[in-house]
Amino acid sequence: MWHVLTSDQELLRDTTARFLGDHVPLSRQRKDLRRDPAGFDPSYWRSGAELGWTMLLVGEEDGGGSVSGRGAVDLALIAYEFGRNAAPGPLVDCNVVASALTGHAGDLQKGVLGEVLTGGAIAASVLGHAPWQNPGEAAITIRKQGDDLIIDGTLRPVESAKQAGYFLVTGRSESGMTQVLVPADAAGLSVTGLRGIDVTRRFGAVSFDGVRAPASALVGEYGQAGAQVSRQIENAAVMLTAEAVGAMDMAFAMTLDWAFDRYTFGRALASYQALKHRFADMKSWLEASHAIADAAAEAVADQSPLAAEKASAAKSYIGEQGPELAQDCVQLHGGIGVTYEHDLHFFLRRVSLNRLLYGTPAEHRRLLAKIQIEKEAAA
Amino acid sequence: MWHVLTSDQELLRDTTARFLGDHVPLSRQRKDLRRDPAGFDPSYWRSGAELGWTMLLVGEEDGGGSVSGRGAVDLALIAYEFGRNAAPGPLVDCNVVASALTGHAGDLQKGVLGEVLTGGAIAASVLGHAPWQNPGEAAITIRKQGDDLIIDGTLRPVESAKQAGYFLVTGRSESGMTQVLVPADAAGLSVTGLRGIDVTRRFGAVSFDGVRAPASALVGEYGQAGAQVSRQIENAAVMLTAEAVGAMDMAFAMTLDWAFDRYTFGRALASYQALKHRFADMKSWLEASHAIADAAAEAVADQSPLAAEKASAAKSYIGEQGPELAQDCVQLHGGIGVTYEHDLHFFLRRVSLNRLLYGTPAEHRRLLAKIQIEKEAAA
Amino acid sequence: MSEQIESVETFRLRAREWIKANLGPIQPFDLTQDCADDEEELVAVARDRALQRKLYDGGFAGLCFPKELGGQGLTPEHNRAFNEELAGHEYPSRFTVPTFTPCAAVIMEFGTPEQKLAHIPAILKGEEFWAQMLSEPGGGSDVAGATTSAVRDPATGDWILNGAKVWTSRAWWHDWGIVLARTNWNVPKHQGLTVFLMPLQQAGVEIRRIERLNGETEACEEFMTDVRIPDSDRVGEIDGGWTVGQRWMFHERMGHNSPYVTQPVGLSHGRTEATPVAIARQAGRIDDPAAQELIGESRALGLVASELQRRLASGAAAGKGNTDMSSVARLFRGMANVRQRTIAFDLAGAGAAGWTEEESDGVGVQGMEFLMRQVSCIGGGTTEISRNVIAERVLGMPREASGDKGVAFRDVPRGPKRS
Amino acid sequence: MSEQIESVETFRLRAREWIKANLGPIQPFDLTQDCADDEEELVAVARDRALQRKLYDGGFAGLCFPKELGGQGLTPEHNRAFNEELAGHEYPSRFTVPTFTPCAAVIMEFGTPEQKLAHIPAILKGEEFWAQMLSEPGGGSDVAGATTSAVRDPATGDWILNGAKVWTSRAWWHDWGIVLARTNWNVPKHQGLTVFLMPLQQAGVEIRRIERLNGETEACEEFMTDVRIPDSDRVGEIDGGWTVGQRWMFHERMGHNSPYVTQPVGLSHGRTEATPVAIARQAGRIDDPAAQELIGESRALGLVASELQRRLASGAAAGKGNTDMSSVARLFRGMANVRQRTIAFDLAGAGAAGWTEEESDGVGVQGMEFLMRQVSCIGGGTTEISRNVIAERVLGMPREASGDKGVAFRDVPRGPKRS
Repeated sequence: MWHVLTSDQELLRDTTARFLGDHVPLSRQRKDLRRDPAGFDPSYWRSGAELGWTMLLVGEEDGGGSVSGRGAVDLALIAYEFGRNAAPGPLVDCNVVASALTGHAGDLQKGVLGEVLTGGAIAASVLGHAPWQNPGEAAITIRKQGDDLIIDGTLRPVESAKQAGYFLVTGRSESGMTQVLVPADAAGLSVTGLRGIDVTRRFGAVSFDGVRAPASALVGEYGQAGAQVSRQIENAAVMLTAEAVGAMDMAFAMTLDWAFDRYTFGRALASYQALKHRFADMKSWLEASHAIADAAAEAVADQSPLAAEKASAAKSYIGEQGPELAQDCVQLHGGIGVTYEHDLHFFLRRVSLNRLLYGTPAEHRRLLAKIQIEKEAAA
Repeated sequence: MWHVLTSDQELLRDTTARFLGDHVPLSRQRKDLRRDPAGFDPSYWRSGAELGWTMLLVGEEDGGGSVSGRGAVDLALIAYEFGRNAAPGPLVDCNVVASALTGHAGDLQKGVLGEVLTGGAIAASVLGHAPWQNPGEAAITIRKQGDDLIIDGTLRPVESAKQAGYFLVTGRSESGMTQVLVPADAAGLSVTGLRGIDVTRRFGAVSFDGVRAPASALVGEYGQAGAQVSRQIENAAVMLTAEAVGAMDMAFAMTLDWAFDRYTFGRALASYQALKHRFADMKSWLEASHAIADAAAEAVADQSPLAAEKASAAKSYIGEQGPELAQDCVQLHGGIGVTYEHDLHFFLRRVSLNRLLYGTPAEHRRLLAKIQIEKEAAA
Repeated sequence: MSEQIESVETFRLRAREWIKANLGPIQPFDLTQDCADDEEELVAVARDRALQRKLYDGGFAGLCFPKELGGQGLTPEHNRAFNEELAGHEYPSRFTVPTFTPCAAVIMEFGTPEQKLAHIPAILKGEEFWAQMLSEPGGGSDVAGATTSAVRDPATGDWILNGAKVWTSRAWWHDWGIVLARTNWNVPKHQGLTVFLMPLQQAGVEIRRIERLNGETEACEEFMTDVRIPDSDRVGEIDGGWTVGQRWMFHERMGHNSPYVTQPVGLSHGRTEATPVAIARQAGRIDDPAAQELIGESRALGLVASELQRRLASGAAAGKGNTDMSSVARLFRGMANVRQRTIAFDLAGAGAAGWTEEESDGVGVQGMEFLMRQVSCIGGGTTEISRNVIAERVLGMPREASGDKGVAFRDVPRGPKRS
Repeated sequence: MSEQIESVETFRLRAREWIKANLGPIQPFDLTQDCADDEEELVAVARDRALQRKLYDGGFAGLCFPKELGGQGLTPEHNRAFNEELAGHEYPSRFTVPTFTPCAAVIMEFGTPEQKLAHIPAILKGEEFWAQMLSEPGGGSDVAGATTSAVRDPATGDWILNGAKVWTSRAWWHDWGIVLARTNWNVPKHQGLTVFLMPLQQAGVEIRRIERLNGETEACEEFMTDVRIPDSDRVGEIDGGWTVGQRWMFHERMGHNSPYVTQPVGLSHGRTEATPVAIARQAGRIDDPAAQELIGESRALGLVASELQRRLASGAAAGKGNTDMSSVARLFRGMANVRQRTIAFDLAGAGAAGWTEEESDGVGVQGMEFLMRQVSCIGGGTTEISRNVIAERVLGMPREASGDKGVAFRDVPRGPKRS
């Protein structure tokens, strides 16, 4: 993360850090929260919303606002603390949906945005058609029937699917990518809970069987959602990579301590050159991850021409090196690294999960190639 | 290579090793051979043919024969020595063509085979359509016109293209993969010499502009050459990987010596744990490469059901790890490793080139996947 | 004792008949030893005791153990024939490792006549499950650096044991353990160790289950507080424990290949796993060339790994290379497994984030398998140790400096967090 | 000397006018310094001398060197403004590194008034090209382990130099060199070194070209035999060479960012290279998803590398981290380059095996680029050294034991193949 912050940003970050440390320490996650159906208390999420967790990508006219004028940067600071604490809660999805809804005139959209802003409701993104897919690969289709929209298909994983009150559904229509806002209790919509690799984050499979929504539930134009979906994915990439960097920092720090504290054959692990060189490699990955995560957040906040590329570079690089770093930390710990005797696994889970969400490294590399091919064709 | 050989095999191998050491030592390659248009003297190749270099895949009825009854295994022993000496000469292509021609009744085929067996002529394989390609990706097409065959297209790289008297051309016809034997002086055939990454092996681009051949020049049935091409590639993979293992052995051995001899900061390089661990990794790649190269040679010699898979496993694994090992050896040597002050680069060139010929690692992985997908569909 | 040994072929026929008449088909939990919960596991343990007793009563327990200790006094060839006949049949899988080897093997090699009589027949009758207690919390790869201490009570000659051991598989229902303990702190580390036999289910031994990140709890940690062990339960010389320990680890490496182990041939251990092809197909990526490259890479690694094993075996048979070459296989296997797990994870894509209760393999579980991937580079000696062995003992490179060579163990630096 | 310095903006306008009137457009050989053959290279060298003289005569040579030494006595800001105005124009590229920095910079910092007067004006007039002679054959990363010896002639006070240096870029046409030599073998290695100035083109210096595997011969090796150097050409204290050497290496690392260096901004060094997209297209693989993943990976690494540079610069500006953090960038850049070269090689496929004389980039040459790939992990300090620096100086891990600490240099183990 950044070497220099404004005092407002430091306040935002420190408040969240303190709050997470108080409410969802790893000791609590290890015991009760991991068995909690949602992974957190509703009051935790509402208090977080009061701290500003869901407002940073929302326009002031809608009741949102950032502390630095660069919402994605401020949000990255919060996500980083989520990573350091392996904290629960649908931070990514609620912000993605909030960013999609801000500026919309419709009553439904305004109402849901209001609930998400207060933390009173959870909204999840159902990315049934992604920019790295060919139309034929879309998991969800949306078509018109009279004035209504009909949604079909199944997607997994969807975060907090069992807890969500609303879904922002992205699907393929014959005119192109389309987004619709659907309440969780819509007829034909069903959710199956999943077991997952993170301890306190919950996922589900969401099925749409001829789910009907009015045209007023559209978010953006019918068939014209491509650009807004790309921006949502950029915002998600900023949060997911900032989280991952926080988790990598923690994993690395605890492994470095371990290397100094542990002695084998009468020498500290930290004195063995083969291990020293692996720490040096990890340090270079870690610094590089900080650098590209920060750059992505800035570019997305500023809507720079390189925003998509930097977001995809961050998502693919950190998606690859985050888990590699965490696995190296496991290796250096030995067997204890994959047990509940130690906290390392919380961070391994976080970076591994974040690698998968909103596009894997391979998928973001394909996106980068697409952009590069277009550029060089134009040049 | 094998831990145990018959005394006949040892004799074959040792004779070739001695011959190569006498005739094409690195000291000679470093000076005159690297500037020689062919990379070797015609007499060198004829003497090699007398030692048996081109006969091992040829049936006894055609004047060939092996020393152990397993021609591909015997040939692997020779190829291994080629690798250890970074020796010049079209060993792979002449044997591929010889294996394709043996057992054929046609006069042309018998004549060319005879010349290849004595080393009097060089024959090269022009793989204008490979099993890992879709038909649309074929570089060379072959079609019927009356009784004749018309060949079009360009392929590079082709080994010893400027020296070859004959080309075994593989192309796509509307009925499937087809092979035709064409003399180098055929009308419409042209060869452009290439500069290449190996010092003493020469390559060219071969172009066919409506080259006409009689039906009697077919090798195998028109449109039915798929299986024989696969077998030729398996044979090539055996030779190329055995060569690569020889080159890897040499690169590893000279780097290990270097590590014992060189002192930095008052200690032998060999005493630094970070380097020791890299040598251990290299040793594991080296042993694994020996193992799969040997297994591929045996399976191909025995026409075992796993021959294609083991050949592709060898080609892809060694194609990947051979250059990685050689590059690590360069790194451990420092700047001198990429100069003519040292012999390491001969082996780096050899493994890097062999990675590319007759299918890259990526291409052989796709072949392996194809086989695996078929197997699991059948199961 | 000069009686004639039954021929392998006669024995084989007799075994075949007995097995058909007495043993049912193999059960899934024979393969994985995984049970849904502790209750079910205790049922399986009881069934293994009964099965072992059945073998004993039928005259087929401990084929390579001597007759006077309840075994059959036969040869490894007889054992192999029996294992071949056992193929597809149920068997007492929980006795194989570590009870028969390394534990019974160590007692056979170093035990007193009284110790052998006390335990070998009991094991063969299915009455005693044995655990090996070698690793210690924080001990890492340095097994000989054990700090569990045994102090002699001058009054009785008994030993008083204090300390902790870890990674003991399923110790919570085992009966006995063999323990490596430190009896002399004033000599270098290899010279002050002693091995003891110890009942596990007693007041002074607290057994704690260790939960792995995937929810598995088979590994245990044992805390010993003033456990009294009579000198008659000492194995080998006082302070001669490293002599025992080295053979102990040899018997451990033998594992399921030990002649003491009775189990059907052709077992495929572990759960049946989804293949890369199946994962790619389920993820809808079977036609993607990038996915195909991953499938092919995984397949190639599998072929290379088994050919490497074959090469090392043939090298050993030909007297080429030294025994430390096995570290090459260990290193390769660890790294190849890590790569194969990662490939499966990549093939599964976003689907690896979660799975339903019903799915036991396929795309979903690749996430959890990925989280556990380093286990193949840690368990049974880390890949770091294998790299040291290869560099130093295979390639002959200089040994690492150590802080414990020739130093009285009490003076060996042990770092801020260890006593 | 209290005269007023010209404002940067006035200077900029004056420079702009002069450059337009006097300098032509930038030439390809300004960028790569590559010439078709030696003859052509000597023509380029003569042209650089003339260009440097033109700058001198125009009053624009050595902007940050003092006026009394032939420079302009201006500030780094003036130099930056001049470099900006120089964009797109020809310039004497062969003077930048190593002549201006580290060589002239070292003379400025440690030279006597006489040495400065003898050489700085000559350099600024284009009369002297300087080489740095630091590395030695077999010396590897241990620069302070130099064994080139300088022995004092008691009769004359001159020094007699014997030994060899290596990796000296294009030494064959350079005029002078600065040399690190050993003057005392009875003290630890850092305490017995001395730096000298030495004319390169003389009988006692044999210069040999080193051919790289790609045919390039810019690197040289110099063998010194009884080269006589007057004590007046000694730089810094006798046996104080490491003090000079450390600053020497600092000035070397500054490279093209040094205020002593005049060159147009916006230079893209090295040859123009085919992009991954261009290579994939030429290889017919642009629509292959696996090729696209490689293209994307290469692009991502490029973006990450430049953001890492930016982060480290901002960290340094904010006073976070120490100066050794630059090793993080060095390590990352080396590894990223290796990966990018390998990606290009993979995208090229079999076509990388050969190329025609006419092709200067594209698929064919990726083979040779691949063979040279480790250069990015060797040149300018190996990645192994950078890993040591990161571990020990950034992360504070224990230093490696060394065999030369506190030992008289003559007693330091140097192995079987070195004297």
